[in-house]
Amino acid sequence: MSALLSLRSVSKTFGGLAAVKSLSLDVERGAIVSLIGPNGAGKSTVFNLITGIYAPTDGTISLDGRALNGMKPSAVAASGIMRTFQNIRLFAFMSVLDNVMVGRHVRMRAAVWDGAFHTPSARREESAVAQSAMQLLEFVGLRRYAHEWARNLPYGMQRRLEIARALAPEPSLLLLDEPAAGTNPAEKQALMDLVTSIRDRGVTVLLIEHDMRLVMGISDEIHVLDYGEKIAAGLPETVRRDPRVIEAYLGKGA
Amino acid sequence: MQPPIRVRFTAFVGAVFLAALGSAACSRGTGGSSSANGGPASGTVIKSGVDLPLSGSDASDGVPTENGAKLAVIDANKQHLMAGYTFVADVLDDAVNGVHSPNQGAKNIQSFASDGAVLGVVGPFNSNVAKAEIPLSNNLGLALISPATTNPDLTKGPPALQLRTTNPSSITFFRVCATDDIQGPAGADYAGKVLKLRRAYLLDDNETYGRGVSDQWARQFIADGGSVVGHDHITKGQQDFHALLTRAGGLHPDVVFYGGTTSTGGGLVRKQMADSGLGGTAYFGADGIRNDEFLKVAGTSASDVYATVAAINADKLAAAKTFLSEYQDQFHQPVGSYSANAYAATMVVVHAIVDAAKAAGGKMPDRAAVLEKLKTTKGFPSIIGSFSFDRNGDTTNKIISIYEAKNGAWMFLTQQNYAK
Amino acid sequence: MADIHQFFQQLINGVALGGVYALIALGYTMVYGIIELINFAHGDVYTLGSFFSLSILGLIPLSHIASGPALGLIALVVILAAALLCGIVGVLVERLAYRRLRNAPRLAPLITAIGVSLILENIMQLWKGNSEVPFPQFLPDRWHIVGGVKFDDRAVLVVAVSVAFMIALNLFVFRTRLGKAMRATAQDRDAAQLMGININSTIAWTFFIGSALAGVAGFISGMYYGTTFFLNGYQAGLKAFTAAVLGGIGNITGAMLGGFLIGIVEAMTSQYISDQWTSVVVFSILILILVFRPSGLLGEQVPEKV
Amino acid sequence: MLGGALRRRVRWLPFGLSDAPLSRLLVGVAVVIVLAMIPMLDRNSSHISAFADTGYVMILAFGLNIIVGYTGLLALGFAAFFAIGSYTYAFLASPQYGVHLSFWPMLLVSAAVAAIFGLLLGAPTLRLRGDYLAIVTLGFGEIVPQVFQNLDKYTGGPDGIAGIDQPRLFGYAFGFNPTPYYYLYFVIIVICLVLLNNLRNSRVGRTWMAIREDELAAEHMGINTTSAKLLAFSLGSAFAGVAGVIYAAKLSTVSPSGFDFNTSVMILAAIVLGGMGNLIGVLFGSAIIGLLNFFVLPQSSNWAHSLGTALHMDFLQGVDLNAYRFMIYGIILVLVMLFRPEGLVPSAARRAELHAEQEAGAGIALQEQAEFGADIP
Repeated sequence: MSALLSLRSVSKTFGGLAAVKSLSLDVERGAIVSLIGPNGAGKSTVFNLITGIYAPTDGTISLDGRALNGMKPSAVAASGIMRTFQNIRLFAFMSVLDNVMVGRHVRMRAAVWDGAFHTPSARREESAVAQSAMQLLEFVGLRRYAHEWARNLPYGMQRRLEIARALAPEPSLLLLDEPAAGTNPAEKQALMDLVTSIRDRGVTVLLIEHDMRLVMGISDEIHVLDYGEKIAAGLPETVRRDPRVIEAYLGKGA
Repeated sequence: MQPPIRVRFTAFVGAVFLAALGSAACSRGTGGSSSANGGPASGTVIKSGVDLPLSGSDASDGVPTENGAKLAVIDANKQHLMAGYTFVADVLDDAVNGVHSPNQGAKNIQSFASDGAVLGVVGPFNSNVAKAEIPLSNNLGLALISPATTNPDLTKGPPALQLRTTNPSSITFFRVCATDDIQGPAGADYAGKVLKLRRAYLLDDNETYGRGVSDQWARQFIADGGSVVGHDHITKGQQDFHALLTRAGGLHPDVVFYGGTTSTGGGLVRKQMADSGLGGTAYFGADGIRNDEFLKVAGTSASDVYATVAAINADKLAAAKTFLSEYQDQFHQPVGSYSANAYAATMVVVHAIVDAAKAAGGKMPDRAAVLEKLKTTKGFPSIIGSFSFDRNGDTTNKIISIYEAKNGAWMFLTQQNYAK
Repeated sequence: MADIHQFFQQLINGVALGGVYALIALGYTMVYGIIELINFAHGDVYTLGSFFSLSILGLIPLSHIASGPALGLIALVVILAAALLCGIVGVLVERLAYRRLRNAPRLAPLITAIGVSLILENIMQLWKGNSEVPFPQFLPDRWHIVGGVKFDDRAVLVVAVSVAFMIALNLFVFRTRLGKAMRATAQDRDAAQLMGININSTIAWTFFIGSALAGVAGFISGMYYGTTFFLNGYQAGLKAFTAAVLGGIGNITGAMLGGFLIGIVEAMTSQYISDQWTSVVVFSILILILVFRPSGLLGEQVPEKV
Repeated sequence: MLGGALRRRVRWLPFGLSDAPLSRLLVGVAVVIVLAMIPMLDRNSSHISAFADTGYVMILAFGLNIIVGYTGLLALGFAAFFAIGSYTYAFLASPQYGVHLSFWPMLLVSAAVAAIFGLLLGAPTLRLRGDYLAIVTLGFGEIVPQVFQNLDKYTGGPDGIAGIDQPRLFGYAFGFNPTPYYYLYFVIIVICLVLLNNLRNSRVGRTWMAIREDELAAEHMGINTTSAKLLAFSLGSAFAGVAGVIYAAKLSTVSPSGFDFNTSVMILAAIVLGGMGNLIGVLFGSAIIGLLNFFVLPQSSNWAHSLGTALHMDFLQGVDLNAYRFMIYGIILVLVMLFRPEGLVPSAARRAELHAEQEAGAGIALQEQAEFGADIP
């Protein structure tokens, strides 16, 4: 069985600076794969390449065998890849429920006149989407805040809302960009459980994370980037013991 | 559990609408405008609407004209033309941002029409405003008597017919001034035959009046043996004419004709001619620039400037002596080109109302009756001479006077009656 | 031959008009460079400059002064006074209307700026009325003919004054400490603050200088046209803004270049196309530049942060 | 019990009206009845005319609100689309070309023409940054009236087009009587309100607001932001087209000077004052601006003049508050942006309802926040 997402010798240079150098990477269906590395290693650039913010200078990116190169972010999302952002980007002055419903828009069909006249089909669609959104909020534990403004949620909940929003269109691949940043230990544990149960729903997860305990605890596979290059990959235990990884994180002579 | 705030909001919505309603109801009947009448109002009020440009650059045309109309109302009340009734001039400004506006004129006519006490309107001053107002006055059956609009298309031929959208056969627009098919040629004759000018460059503001009068002027100028070296339009609100006038300078005219008003650029053009090498070239215009605003804006450049006016010079008329002295006493400012015309126009309306009332047995007449009386005006004696309205609503009294700006003042040169 | 003369004659008209636009454009560009705000009220500060000049001239018994040098001195004093007053207005506007909104969503200060513009216009209307106000013509009317092309002292004055102030501004921005602080703040406000630069006073100075230049433009345009009008700043401001965009907004040299180019475009449109279409041509240039080359002629493309 | 009944929804109502609780429907119906009675209570037709003219401010504000309030695109030359709508009607229903099409279909035709121009302007420019877009639209707003002014052979130049046809309905001619126009505006505004409220709570409405809140995130949610923005732009312009037709018909004349920057500012002031993105707010804002513009200021000048006559104070005769109405708009724009950026009518109702449904002490720090995008009661 071929990998769900595969990057083949992907490079990205900004001016003369190589942010990602000839990176190849496979994410198997149903796995939790982590991308780690020190700050500035190019992890977020990889996400931006996958989601279409940047076009790769070289190489190919494909989902389920279909090339994503040159697609706009909205087209990438429509093809089944959803993401969260390192610095949370919610729709602040919209309700929690509306945020999740926007996530589902790719799969909705109602046009302007449907919306304006509340046609029966639009109404059915609307209530079905609202219902599934409520279920997702239940899933991430935010159901009771469904009608609150997104911006009024505390930080940890905003992280979870972003995840719920990304899950709304039932993506095949979910990209999580440092979901544990700024959360406390209890929240971290809950987050680990959440990510595992997302995988159990059949969504493949690609994760950027700094928190080693979390990464080691849930990943099926880990890829380590340093200066835009992959320096190690494999099972958590293998990566943990890799001398190049230790060097990259702790510096030479450590 | 009822959320209290919703109740408050509902109450708020209700309160605001009630307040709006209340204010509407309370202010009913206060739609009166600035008014002038001799002494305290007594008896029933009959209004003559006055629609003129009264602010900005156009005020120097509009205000003296307004004064003329107000004076007529004062005199009419003094003469007790109609027992039990008082005449009031209901004045509205049709200038927006200091320039006459057809839209505002149309709005003003609608507000006059909505006031049952308004039986006729004196105005407007500008032909393009009249063009917007005539279809309304035609539809509403409200008489419009202009002291100063000179474009012939407002009353004559197919273009005029087109303006009478509702009742093509009924005339509701009258005027007491001559028209540009006379004013233009009269000016051109003076420029060609008296001043011996040969090469004319034409500039107009592209409005009904400006375009019309410059075309009429040019036709006669060519007929008199002159030539037109160029004809351009300017844009309202424009400040910089250097480039345009430089181009005109390259055509070597010996006279620049400006068709338009001071408010659309007549003064600025004259002022900037000097900067573009046209300082020594004569400047010719029509009644749109024969005002004090032109002298103010053009400053030291206001010489070698000629302008026609489609009305008689009241200073020369014995019948206007009392008018002139009363005007001075009342307003302490010089009369304008059309002050006397406005006085006459207002008097025509007032007398039409009085005659219609007599016919109705002393009751307040309706607008249709006033209109009928106006249509049949014959040999009406006025301070600008006796006149009738022809079948188009034009005065039979067609006088053009010519002025020259010299040392910061307008000097009267000559006048002639073109009535056949 | 005549055609060539016409061309150069129009070039002079265009350069004179362009000098006014360039001076106004500098204020737009400096303010935009430092706080990314299109200071919509800037055009009205320019008109305010001509109104201030008018009032100051009214205090001077011009008819009693005959000699050339004395008149030149008066001109200089009036320019500086108008610049100072406009500068103060600019600083006040920034302090009262814009500072609170420095970190608000972008549209908020832009809407405020439109409001300030309307308020300034109406204050001028209250002050001098809503018709053309004549400007005293106290400089002698002297004509020069160079190679068949005629121009008078006022055209020389406009070009000389605008160029002189542009040179002064360049020296100021690139040679003085405050100029450096302004450039640093424009680059990165937070970093500049960390380096010990007082952001508030730097921004206030930017407004002061930009508005003072608009004041200078107000004076010279009053001298050049001989009249002024309370709504003049709206169109002139938009055209100067077009100039700033054409040159590359945020770029001081670009603003000057853009100003002269727009002035010349206007004059040439008037000569070779039609005077009626000058505004349409200028605003079409604005739209085309923004759509196809938002960085302008001299600006650099700045990618938006993701 | 009564509270419960009032909160119940009436299932059989069409057009999404059933989504609102009974209490709100009752308030709505009451307001509609009161407003519908105004022409019977106040028989001064110049007042009715002023109220009717407020209607076009409202329709324009609805349109601009889609663009600025919902989608967050600052359009400064909105009057251009108003002009395009007016002139479209003027060309096809006046002596200008001798064409006299019926008023009613022209409402849709002008809306479509304005929408097409919205698309033409929007397609190349909507990818521009916010303030650049503002300036491009401003430039467009300058160009359109100039073009109408300069193409005098076709448009009547600065004089515009006079003698525009007026609507007839089942043989009844509207003429220059303001009352039928009042009701026409009234009906159209009520329809707009219902449809816009539906739209706001639909997929399209949420898409617009998502773009306003965070365009990049919206893009990553699979939203084609370009086409959503184009839709907002052209739909908003279509409202201006509709307003233009009624405006031109009621006044029976159009001229370029009626569509300058000041008109755009008036509409912007209306939505800023009421609260951008909030339908009821926009309605209130445009009502206040419209009444100020057509009713209060003209009247107040008269009051000042009458007072001047009565007290023999000549300076009061010269007072013309109308000329200073843009001073008032300017002050409104500045004060609202500085002190109350959410506008006058934040939707307290919706928030109150939400709070009532939450258990006390839910652990959320509620801040008093500006409420863009609030709901209609």
